[in-house]
Amino acid sequence: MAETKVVLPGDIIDTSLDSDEEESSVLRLGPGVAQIDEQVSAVAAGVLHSDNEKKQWWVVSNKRRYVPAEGEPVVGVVVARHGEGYRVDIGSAQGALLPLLAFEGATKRNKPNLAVGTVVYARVAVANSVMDPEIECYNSHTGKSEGYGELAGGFMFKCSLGLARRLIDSKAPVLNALGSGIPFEVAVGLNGRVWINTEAPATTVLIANAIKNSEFLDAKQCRQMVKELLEKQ
Amino acid sequence: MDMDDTSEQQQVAFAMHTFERIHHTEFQRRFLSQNTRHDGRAFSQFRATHVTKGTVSTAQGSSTVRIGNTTVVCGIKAEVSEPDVKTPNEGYLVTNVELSPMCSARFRPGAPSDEAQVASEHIHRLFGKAVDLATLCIESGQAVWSLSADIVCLKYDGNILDTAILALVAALEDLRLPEAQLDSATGVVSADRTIARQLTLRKRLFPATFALVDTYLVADADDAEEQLATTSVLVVLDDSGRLANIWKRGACPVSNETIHQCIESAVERAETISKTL
Amino acid sequence: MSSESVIVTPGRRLGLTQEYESGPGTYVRNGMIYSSILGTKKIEQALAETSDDSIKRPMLFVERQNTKFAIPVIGSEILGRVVRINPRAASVAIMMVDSAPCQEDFQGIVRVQDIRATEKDLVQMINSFRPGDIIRAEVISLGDQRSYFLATTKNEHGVVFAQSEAGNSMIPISWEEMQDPKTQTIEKRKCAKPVT
Amino acid sequence: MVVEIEPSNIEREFLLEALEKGIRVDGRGIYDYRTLKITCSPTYGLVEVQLGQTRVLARVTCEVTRPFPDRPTEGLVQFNADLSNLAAPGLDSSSGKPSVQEVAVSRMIERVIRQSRAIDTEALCILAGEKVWSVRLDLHFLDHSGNLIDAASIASIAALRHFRRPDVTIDGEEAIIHDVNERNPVPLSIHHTPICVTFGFFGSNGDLMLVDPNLLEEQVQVSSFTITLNSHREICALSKAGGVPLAPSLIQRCTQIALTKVDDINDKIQEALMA
Amino acid sequence: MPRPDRRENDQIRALHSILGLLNRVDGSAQFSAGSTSVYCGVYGPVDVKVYDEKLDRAVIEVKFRPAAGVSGTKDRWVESAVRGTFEREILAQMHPRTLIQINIQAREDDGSADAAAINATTMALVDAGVPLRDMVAAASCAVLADGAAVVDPTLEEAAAAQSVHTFAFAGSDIGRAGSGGASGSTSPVYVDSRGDFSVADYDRCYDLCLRSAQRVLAFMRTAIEGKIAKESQISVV
Amino acid sequence: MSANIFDRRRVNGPPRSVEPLYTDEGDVKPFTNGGRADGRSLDQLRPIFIKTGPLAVQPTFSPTAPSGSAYYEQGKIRISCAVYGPRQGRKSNPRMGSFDCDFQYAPFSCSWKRRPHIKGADEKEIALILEQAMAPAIRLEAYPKACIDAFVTVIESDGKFATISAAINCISAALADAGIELYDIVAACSMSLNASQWVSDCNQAEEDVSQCSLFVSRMPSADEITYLLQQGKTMPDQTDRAVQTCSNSCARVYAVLSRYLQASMEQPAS
Repeated sequence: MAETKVVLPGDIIDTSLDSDEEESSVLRLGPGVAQIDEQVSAVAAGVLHSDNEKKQWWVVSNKRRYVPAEGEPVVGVVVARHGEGYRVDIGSAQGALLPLLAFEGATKRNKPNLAVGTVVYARVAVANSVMDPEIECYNSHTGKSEGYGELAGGFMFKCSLGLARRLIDSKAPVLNALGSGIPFEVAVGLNGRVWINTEAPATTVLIANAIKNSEFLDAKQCRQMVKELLEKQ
Repeated sequence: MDMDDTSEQQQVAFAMHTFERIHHTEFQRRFLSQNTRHDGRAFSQFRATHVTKGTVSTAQGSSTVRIGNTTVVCGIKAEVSEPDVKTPNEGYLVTNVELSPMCSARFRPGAPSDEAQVASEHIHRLFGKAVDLATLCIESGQAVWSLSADIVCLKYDGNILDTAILALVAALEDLRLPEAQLDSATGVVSADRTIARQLTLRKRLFPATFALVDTYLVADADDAEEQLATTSVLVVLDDSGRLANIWKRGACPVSNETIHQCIESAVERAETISKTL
Repeated sequence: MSSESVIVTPGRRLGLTQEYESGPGTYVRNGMIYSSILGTKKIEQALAETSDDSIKRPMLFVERQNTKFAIPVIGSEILGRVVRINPRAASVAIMMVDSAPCQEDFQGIVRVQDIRATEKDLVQMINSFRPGDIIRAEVISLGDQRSYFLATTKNEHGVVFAQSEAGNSMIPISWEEMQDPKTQTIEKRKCAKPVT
Repeated sequence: MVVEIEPSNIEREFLLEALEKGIRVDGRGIYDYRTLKITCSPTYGLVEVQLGQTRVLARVTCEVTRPFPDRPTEGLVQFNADLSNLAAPGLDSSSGKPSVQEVAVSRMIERVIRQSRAIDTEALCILAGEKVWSVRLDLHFLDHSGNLIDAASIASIAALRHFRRPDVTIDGEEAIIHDVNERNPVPLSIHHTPICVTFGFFGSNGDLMLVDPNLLEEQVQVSSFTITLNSHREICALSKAGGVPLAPSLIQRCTQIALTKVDDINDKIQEALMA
Repeated sequence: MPRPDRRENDQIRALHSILGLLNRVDGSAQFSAGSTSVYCGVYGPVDVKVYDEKLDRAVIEVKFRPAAGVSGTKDRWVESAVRGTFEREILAQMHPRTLIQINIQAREDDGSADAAAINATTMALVDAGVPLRDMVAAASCAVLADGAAVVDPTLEEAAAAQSVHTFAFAGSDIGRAGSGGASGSTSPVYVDSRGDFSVADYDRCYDLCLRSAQRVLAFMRTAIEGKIAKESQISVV
Repeated sequence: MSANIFDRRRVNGPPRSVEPLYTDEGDVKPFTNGGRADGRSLDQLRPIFIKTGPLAVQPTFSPTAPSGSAYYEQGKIRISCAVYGPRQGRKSNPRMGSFDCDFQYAPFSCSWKRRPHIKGADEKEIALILEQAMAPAIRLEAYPKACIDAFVTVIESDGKFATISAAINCISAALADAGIELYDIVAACSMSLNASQWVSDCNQAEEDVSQCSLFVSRMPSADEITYLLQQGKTMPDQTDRAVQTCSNSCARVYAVLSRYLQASMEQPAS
C-alpha cells in the first residue's frame, strides 16, 4: 500500500529500496519529484506517494495552473477559429489546438461548426514541452466519442486541480450524495473545470456550491452538508 | 597560392569561425575550461583602467573612465534649488547611468532598461553616504546646490558598475563649486566662478566586480563573459580600508570563502586604483 | 597577381570599365569604377575559361580585413538555429549567410511544405526539426514583413547539429533519423547529408 | 503576458436564465451584498476590505509640504489607485501608462472624495503659504472578483477615518510637529463619508437588476449604475456607464435600495473602527 | 542598549503568514514580520511574449509595487534582487517557452522589507506548485551606532544603523548549517550589505542572519505543512 | 524656474532647479578687436581628431558590439557614434535597405542649463537632418530588407551648426569603419555671418552674436551637396559666397577624414 508523507520542495527522498533489488534499477519519478544533481528530491509541496513494486514516486499537490498531460479529459472554451482547427483555452500556458476533424465520424464535408465561446469536453491528444498542446473530441484509438464533444446548456465553474482529480478518480462522496438526491449530468475536466447540467437553474447552483464547499470536507462531512442543502432547497 | 595547406587552414578557420558564431557561449566556455580567457587575461586580472578628470568643459565636474573597452563619461552639472522641507540644509546628489543603444546592441531605444535603472539606483544609494550633503547648502531652508551627475556609457563591454563608480568619484573630485550667495530680497542666487571651492568627499569608493562562470571566479568580466556568468559579486571599499558594499546578484549560491576571496582581491584592486585616481 | 596594394577610401576613382571588371567593394557610375568601401585596391587576372566573346578583362576589387557582415539574399545558403516550431512552420534565427557571419540573427521560417521535395503533405514538423537544432537551408524568398522564407528541400540542407533529449549531440544515421551515441535513442529529424 | 479570458457562452446563458428566476450564481438574493469584512491594522490609516473575494487595501499617509501658491491656506489631498496583475491577469499596463480600468476607478474615487469635499483641507494648514499637510491615499487592488468601486470606496472612507496625523503646535513663525509617542496623533476632520453602491443591469432591454455584481455578472452585464450617498442621505455622485438606456423611474428605485445599503455599510465601518 | 520594542538582539519579530488568500492568481501568500508585511501572487507557467521567449527554459519576471507612492527605480532594484535570488531555485527547464510571473505588493514597510519580499515569494511559489529546487529563506540585520548587531531591524533602527545586511539562504544549505556544520561551508543565494562596516561585522551579521533564516524556514515549513494537512486529510480515500 | 518633470524610470532630483546668475564676466567676448577670441583666422577650422574602431583590442566576435564606431573631436566639440547593421529592421522594405539615425545631447553637453534626459524636439529634428544628409551616400540597394542604425551622442557641444556638421563627419567615419558600402564619404562644415563677414567653424559664443549661420554637407568626389541649411537673413550673393567657401572647407575636412582612414588601415587598431 502506498505510504504517505508530507514533503516540501528541496526534501531529499531516499529511494533506497527495502527489497534487495540491484542498484541500477530504473526509478519512475512522477509529477512533483525530480532528480537534481544525483539526488532524487521533491520539487513541489504535497503528499508523497510511493509504490515500491513499480518503483514509482510522485507527489500529489494542489495546484491551480493546469499543465497538459496526454490522455487527460479537459473542459475547454473555444477562443478562436483558424485554418486547420480551433484554438481552445484549457487553462494551460499555451492555448490547445482542436483539429476540425477531431470529432467522431467527422469528414471533410460534414464536420461540427463550433462558435467562439462554445464549451467542449475533450481529451489531450498531444502534450509535449516543445509544441502547443493538441486536444480531440473523440478517442482517436477507438474512434468513439466516449462522451467527449460539445457541452450545451448547463453551467461551468472553476475549481482547484486537486479537487478535480478527486472528483474524477474515485466514487467522489459529494457526487454520490448529490446523485441520490437530484438527477444531474456532470463533466469534470482535470484542468480544474466542472460542467453541471440539471433542468432547473436553482438545482444547478445548489450542486455547484455543494461541490465547491466539499473541497475541505471529508466523506462524512460531505454527506451531512449535502443532506442539509437538499432539505433547505 | 598553394591550394592544400591554406585551404586546410581555411577549413579549420572556417569551422572555428562558424563554431564561434553559432555556439557563442560554448566557444567562450572552452577558454575558461583551459584556465585562460578569450583575451588572454589571468582569472584575477583586471583590464587596463584609465581615469582622466576634467574632460568636459561645459560641466562643473567631469571625468572619463575606461576599463578595457568599457568607456564612460561622467558629467556633473550644479544648479540651485529649494531644499526639502524635512532636511532644510541638505543639497541633492542625483546620479543616473545612461545605457543607450549606442553603447551596445543589448539595449533597445526608448526608456531606460532595467539594468540602467538598477545601476542608477545602486549608485545613488552608495553615494548617498559618501558625499556630505550639508556642504551643498547655500542658505539653510532656501537655497541649496543640486548636483545632477549623469554617467553616459559610450561603449559597453561588461562591468559597467565599476566604471560608473570610478567615473563618479573622479568627477566629484574634479568638481569646482562657484562661490554663491542668496540675495534674500530678490531670491536670486548669484555665483562667482573665479572663486571656486572643491567638494570634500567623506570617503572615496573603490569598486571591484567578480563574476562566477560555472565554477570559475573571474575578475572584471567583459560583455562575453558576463553573458555566460550566472552570478556577480560587487565589493566596494572606502579609502580607509573598510567595506562600503558587498552585493551578490544572480542565480548560483556563492560559498562564504569565495566572498572572502573576493574581498581580499578587492583590497588589492583598491590599492592599484587609488594610485591612478 | 595583384600589383601594388593601395589603400583606398570609399568614392575613390579606380579605373575605367573598358579596362577592368568591377568586383566586390566597388561600384560603377557613368563608365568609371569607384571604390565603395575602405580597404586595399586589388586587381586579379581574369580566369582563363571565361566565355571567349568578352575580352578577358582583369577584375578590380577592394578587400577589407576585418569581418564584413552579410545579409540573407535569395539563393544564398544559410546556417541558423531553430527557435520555435508549430505544425505549419519552424522559425529559424539565421546566423550565417554563405559562410559569412550576420551581425545579429535574422528571422526566417521554414514552412512545412518547404521541408522536403517529395511527399510534401506527409511531412510532420515534429519529426523534422526541434528547437535548438542547427540547420543549413536555402533562402527561397525575401518573405513577409518579418521573416525570410527558407527551404531544406535539397539533400545537403536540413539538420546539421542536434542535441538529444538527454542532452548529448547526435549523429545522423539516415536522411530522417539521428542517434544519440550514449543512450542509443533514435530521434526523427530531416538531416542534411554530411559534407565529406 | 497574462491575459483575461472571456466567459463562455453557456455561462452567459445560464446566468441570464437564472436571473430571470431571481437566482444568482453564488446563491445571493438580487439585492444582497457579498459578505463585507473590514480589518484595520494597528498602524493608523491602513485598512483592508474584503467584499466577497474582492480584496482592496487602502493606505493613508501624510507629509509636510509647501502649499500651491494660488491656495496658500489649503492642504493637499492626493490619490493613487493602481491595479496590478495581482488583482487579475492582464491588468498590469506593460506600457507604463495606467490602464483604462485603473484610470476609471481612480477617477471615480477622486470624484467621490475630493470633488464632494469630504476632507476639510483648511484644517490641514500648518503655516499659511509655508507648510501644509499633504495627505496621500494609496489604493492597492489585491483581488478583482467584481465591483472594485464599492470595495474601494469603503476602504478609502474607513482608512481616512482610521488615520491619525501627528499633532502640531504653532508659536509665532515656528511649527513644532510632535512625535507620535510624545503627543497622541490627531484624526483628520472629515465632513461626510460618501459610499458607492453599484447596480448591474442585464437582459436585452436592461430590466433585470442586481446589487454588487460579482466577476461573472460584471463581465456579462449590459450596463452598470453607481450611486454615491453619504450618511446625511445626500447623493454625492451618480454615474451610469455602458450600453442600454435606463428609465428615470429605475433611478429612484435604486436610490431607495442604496440608502438602506449605505446605512449598514456605515455601521460595519463604525464597528471595525471601534475594534 | 535595549531595543525600542524590547526585543533581544538576535530575536526576530513575530512571523505571520497566510497561503492561497487571493483567488485570481495561481498561487499567493502574505508574509509579515512584525508590522512589515508583503503580499505575493504568482502566475505560472503561462504564455510568454514572443520577444522575451527563451527556447529552453521559462522566463522569470518580477513586478514589485511599493506600499505608498509611485513605483520608481527603487522598485526595479528590488525586482532584480528577487529575480536573481529565484532564477536558479525555480526549475525553469521543466517548462520551456513559458513565463513565470511573480507579482509582489508591499503592504507596509517597517524595516527588512527585501527579506520579507523574498520569503513571501518563496511561499507563493510553493502555493502555486511551481517546481522549485529548494525553498529560500531570507533575513536581515543591522550594525547599530554602538556596534551591536541586531536582527530583523525596524525602519527606525535601520535608518540610524552604521550598516544594514540582508542575506538569503537555500533550505538545504540551512539544514546543513543547522546540523552543526561550520557556517563557512554555507553559500548564500543573495547578499546585500551596505553602509560602513568591517569584515568582522560582515561575518558577525552573516551568522546572525543564518540562524534567523533557520527560524524563518522552520516557520514557513510548519505553515505549508499545516495547509497541506488540512487539504489532504480528506484525500486519503 | 524650470520644472524638472518626474521620470519614473530614473533617479529624480528636486522638482525645480535653475542656473545661478553668474556675476563674473566669463570668457572673452568674440570679435571684440577684429580678430577671433581664439586667434584663428576667419576661414581657419578648429583642429580635428578622429579615432575609429574599438579602443582596446576586440579578441573574439561579440554579438552586441557595433559593426563600426567613431569618436570625433573638433576643437571643444566631442561626439561619439556607433553603427549597427546591416541587421533585421523593424520596418523593412524588400527592394532597398533603410538607414535610421538617432541623435542625443548628453545632459551635461551644453554650456547653458542641463538638458533633460527625455529627447527634445530639436534633437529629433537633428536626427532627421543627419539621416537626410547621410542617406544619399549609402548604397542601400546592396542591403535589401535590412537596416543600418547609427546612434550619435554629443559629449560636449560648442556651436549648434558646428556640432551638426561634426556629427555628420563622425557618422561618415563610423560607416567607413563598419565596412558599409558607400558612394562617397560625406564631409560637412559650418559658417556664420558676422558684420557682413563669413567666419568658418564658429563656436557657441561666436554663433550667438552672428546674424546668420549655415552648414553644408557634401560628397566631394561627385561634387554633390547632400544637405544645406541656412538660418538667418542674407543677400543672395552673400549666400553664394558662403556656399562656395563652405564647400572648399568641406573638401579640406574630406581630406583630413580620408588621410585618417587610410592611416588607420595601415597600422591596425592598437
